[in-house]
Amino acid sequence: MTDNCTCNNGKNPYLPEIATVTRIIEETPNIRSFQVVFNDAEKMKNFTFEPGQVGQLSVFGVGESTFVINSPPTRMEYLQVSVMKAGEVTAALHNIYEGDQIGVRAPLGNWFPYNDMKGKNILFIGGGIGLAPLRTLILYMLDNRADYKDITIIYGARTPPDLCYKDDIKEWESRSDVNLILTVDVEFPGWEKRIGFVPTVLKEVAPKPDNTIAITCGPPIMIKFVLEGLAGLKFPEENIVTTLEARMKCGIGICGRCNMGHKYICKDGPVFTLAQLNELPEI
Amino acid sequence: MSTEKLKETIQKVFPDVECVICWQEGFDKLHTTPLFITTPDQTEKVVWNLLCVQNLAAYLPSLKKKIAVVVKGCDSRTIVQFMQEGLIDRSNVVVIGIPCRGVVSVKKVLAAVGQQPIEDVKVSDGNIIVKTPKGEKTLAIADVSPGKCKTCQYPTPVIYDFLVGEPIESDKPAASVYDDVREFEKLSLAERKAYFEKEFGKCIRCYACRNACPMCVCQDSCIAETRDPHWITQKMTPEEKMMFHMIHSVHLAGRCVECGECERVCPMDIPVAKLKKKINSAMKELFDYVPGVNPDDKPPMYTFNVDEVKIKEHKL
Amino acid sequence: MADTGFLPKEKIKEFLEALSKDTVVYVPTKEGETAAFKVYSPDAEICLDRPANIPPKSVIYPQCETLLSFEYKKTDPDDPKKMAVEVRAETNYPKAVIFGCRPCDAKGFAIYDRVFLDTDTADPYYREHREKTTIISLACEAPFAGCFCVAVGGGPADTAGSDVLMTEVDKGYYLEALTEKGRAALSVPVIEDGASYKAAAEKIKTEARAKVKNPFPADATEKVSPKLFDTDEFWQQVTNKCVSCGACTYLCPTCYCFNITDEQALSKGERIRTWDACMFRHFTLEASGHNPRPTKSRRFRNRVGHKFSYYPEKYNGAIACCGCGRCIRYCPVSVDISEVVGYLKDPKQDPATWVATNTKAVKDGSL
Amino acid sequence: MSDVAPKELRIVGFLCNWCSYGGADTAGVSRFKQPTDLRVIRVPCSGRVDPLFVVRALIQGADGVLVSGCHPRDCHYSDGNFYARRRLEMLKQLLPFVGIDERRFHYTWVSASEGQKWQQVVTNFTKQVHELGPLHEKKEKTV
Repeated sequence: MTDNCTCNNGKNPYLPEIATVTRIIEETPNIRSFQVVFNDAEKMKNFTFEPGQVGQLSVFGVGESTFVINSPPTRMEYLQVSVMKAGEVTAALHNIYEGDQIGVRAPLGNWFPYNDMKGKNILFIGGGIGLAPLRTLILYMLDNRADYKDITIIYGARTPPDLCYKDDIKEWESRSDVNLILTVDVEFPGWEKRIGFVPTVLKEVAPKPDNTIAITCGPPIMIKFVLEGLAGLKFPEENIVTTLEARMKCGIGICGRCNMGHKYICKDGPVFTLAQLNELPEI
Repeated sequence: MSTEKLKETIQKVFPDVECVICWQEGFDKLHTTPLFITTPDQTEKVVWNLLCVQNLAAYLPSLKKKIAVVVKGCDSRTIVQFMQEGLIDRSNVVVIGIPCRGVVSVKKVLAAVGQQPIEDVKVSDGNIIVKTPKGEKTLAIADVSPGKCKTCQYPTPVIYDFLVGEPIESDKPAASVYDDVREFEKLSLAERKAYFEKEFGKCIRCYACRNACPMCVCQDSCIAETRDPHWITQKMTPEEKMMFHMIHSVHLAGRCVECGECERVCPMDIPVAKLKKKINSAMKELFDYVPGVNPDDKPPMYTFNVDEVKIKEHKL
Repeated sequence: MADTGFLPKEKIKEFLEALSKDTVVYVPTKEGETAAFKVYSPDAEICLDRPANIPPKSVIYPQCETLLSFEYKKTDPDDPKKMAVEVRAETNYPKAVIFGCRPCDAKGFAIYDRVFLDTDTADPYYREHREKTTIISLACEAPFAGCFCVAVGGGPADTAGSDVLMTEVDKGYYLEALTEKGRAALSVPVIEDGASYKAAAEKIKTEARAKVKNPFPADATEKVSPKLFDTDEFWQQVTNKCVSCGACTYLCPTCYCFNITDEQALSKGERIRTWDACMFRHFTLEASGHNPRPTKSRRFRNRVGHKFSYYPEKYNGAIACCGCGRCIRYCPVSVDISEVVGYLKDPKQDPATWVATNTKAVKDGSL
Repeated sequence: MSDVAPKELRIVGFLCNWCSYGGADTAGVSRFKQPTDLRVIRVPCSGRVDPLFVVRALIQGADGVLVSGCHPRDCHYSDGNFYARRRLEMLKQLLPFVGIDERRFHYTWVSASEGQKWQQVVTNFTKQVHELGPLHEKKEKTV
């Protein structure tokens, strides 16, 4: 790659790093995970990021789209992102093969305040592909298990085949130090666990707010009801953390799509506490 | 003019409608701006004069309530075209028509006064008297009227529920409507090409022409912006600008009601309506069709004749 | 290098010719009734008697800019599917001069600077253009339709963003260099000594300022009223007539939202950045079909909010509007942003009375 | 006339699947000699041909565009070509208005059995476009 930028100390925030897709995992019928490695071994070795940060993936000729890095910074053999087929870029990503080259601009944005969460109970609430940003933090915490107290994960999807990260789920289920609660929206042959929407299950499980941080991500409608549910359970606003998504182009807080008031989801976010969100106008 | 009569009519249509779309004075004396009033006591702001240039019927397809709209003759054709294409529910629209002997082109007035800010505007005796910091200027209305008024065939709205004033007849010869098209066609191919390259070269792709066009109803799905299908890139090349204007014109074939909004709103002063007028003249010649006149007509591109009398096979 | 100078009217072309030797000079050029910034040529009709229809922002922030070019190359002759992609970015632009823009146009660049440069992810394309461009603005003698620069912290002779400020005095222009780049421009031999014109220029500038009206109420608050700002009815009412086009944003010297798209032909292509407009329905539309700003009232709220609330909050009270009035002058339906902001800055205004005393909003059905 | 074969131009042909594509096939199978400038795009019906396909091709670099469908009354979908006829005639009148020679665009009807006619259409249209020469000058770098 050549960058003839004479200015800005040679740093060009729009210029992606070329990476190779080393493995593609079919998570659900419309979600695939991509493990990527920078072509420049030196850059891969020196690359650092924090759990919750996002990156822009390029399929050159089609465009860029934003995804959270869902592998944890404690496991750096590759970076993993998960992509749900929805628009032009995601469809193009679903058409690539292992060994193909893509562009990556990362890390962008802020991250989960995992240091402030030390010594606390952690409650993860995820829906569908919304487990992706939580996964990076879950794996990070499991890799530093002693720093955190009880870890509860409430995760739901439409049907059992729509649950992402089935291998991780199997592992979490087998661990005694993780309380995993799975649910699907509707009855499904062979499914013997809970049935019901995530916010409903949250009410049934009724976790205690004491010394607990709740972290949620999922479709907008789920987030809305989960936030209401957490308020009902008396979780203080500053202990509710969510990670947002919007249409993004530049990823560096300029292009004007993802701002909520003066805060840009791509640069000042994507991680916000409910207390912070309540201070901001809607997007 | 009949502002008072218009106000009376507007008061009459309440409470049958939720809203009346009319005009009020804009940010200066030369500009009017659309006004949406929702109760009969809000009519004091309403104005009707020859500065009421916007085609208010353009708002109808996006409003799903019972609406009254004030239209000039030319604007009324929009409503008829909407009916032909099933874009509005006629029973949801109350049409307040105003016979009109022509409006003025704000752009032409501003050009005549060197783009100076306007302090006052008066109308008398076929003249418009414009006051700017550089002094007063008297302009003959005929000299600053938009192209569409010069050949207006429908000074009285073609459709209305209320008519403010008495119907009037056109005083312009019907045969001369497309004179400007024929005049332009006297230029050589190369001259025409150069003309449009220069004019479309000014385009900044703000899509004001498209968004102000009453017949551009695709909105979210306009192929000038979609990536799938990927008709056109976002590049600012002369080819892409030309392509956009061809898209706009071809999609209006047999549908353009010649309200002139596209041209009026262009911030770069591009004669956007020219292509549409050419297509309309072809529609008239080929299919004897005039858009927006008879609600029972079918737009020519929506139908066909097995034997097309006017289309001759082209020989090589 | 001189700090001031004088350019006689008859020597404008000579001056521009001299500058053109090693720079690309953009001048407001008349084409019919439209004035836009074009590369200077001796037969150009230079328009200095009014602001151009479109500000010179595209000189420094082009409407379409190549961010990078890419090329797919086969890496394995036996396996045509194996491809490597090569990416290149170049920012080697020629030096440029913007001549004859207005102080509001130049102030636009000062507003951009904070966004593009005053950040840890500074924009190299913008920087390169900005550093290589000298801006010679012309002070306004009188306001034009819709002008309200004095209400947003500017003025007809504001110096923000300019390298040279010209003031029209009898038979020519008094020039003041404001930066090193400006002083360099004044070192062209055509420029005469300007000292004797200083007093006349100052007088014209003071008089011009008094002529610009402030459309906001006399007791306008510094910030916009959050209560009215959060009233949906208010925004719906003021945007009833908006047609959702991009004229206001594309003509705005301070609007900078953009789109990035890839355009490919066969194995090669470019990633381009083009102006975009927050007033377009497409702007925030997500692939899922969800649109967080679904109505024109919400989009307009963002536009006004960005300029008069969000940007000031981020940058120490600076307003992201230069009051050039173009969005008012060229709006197809005469939406008047100064009127809207006037309501928002009126301390007497409260949402309940506003909603009660104004015509009701007709909610747009075009979600 | 020079005896060196003139340089090929870019001519795009939109051929309906049921008649004209078959006609072109018949011409090929019968080994009728044809110029090779034409690049064929098969479409289900001439009614599928948006006039803007033609415009896009001409703007993007084609020197000529040929549209061919079933004869009127013979459309596989019964009325596709009737609509096509109206649209393409409209375009035929619009193109010269913006300075594109109408002879660069031709629409016609060729049935699957008319191999001979296809040969004539292609030969004559190609000749006509060659007489006009290339539509696009060498591409300049655009901003």
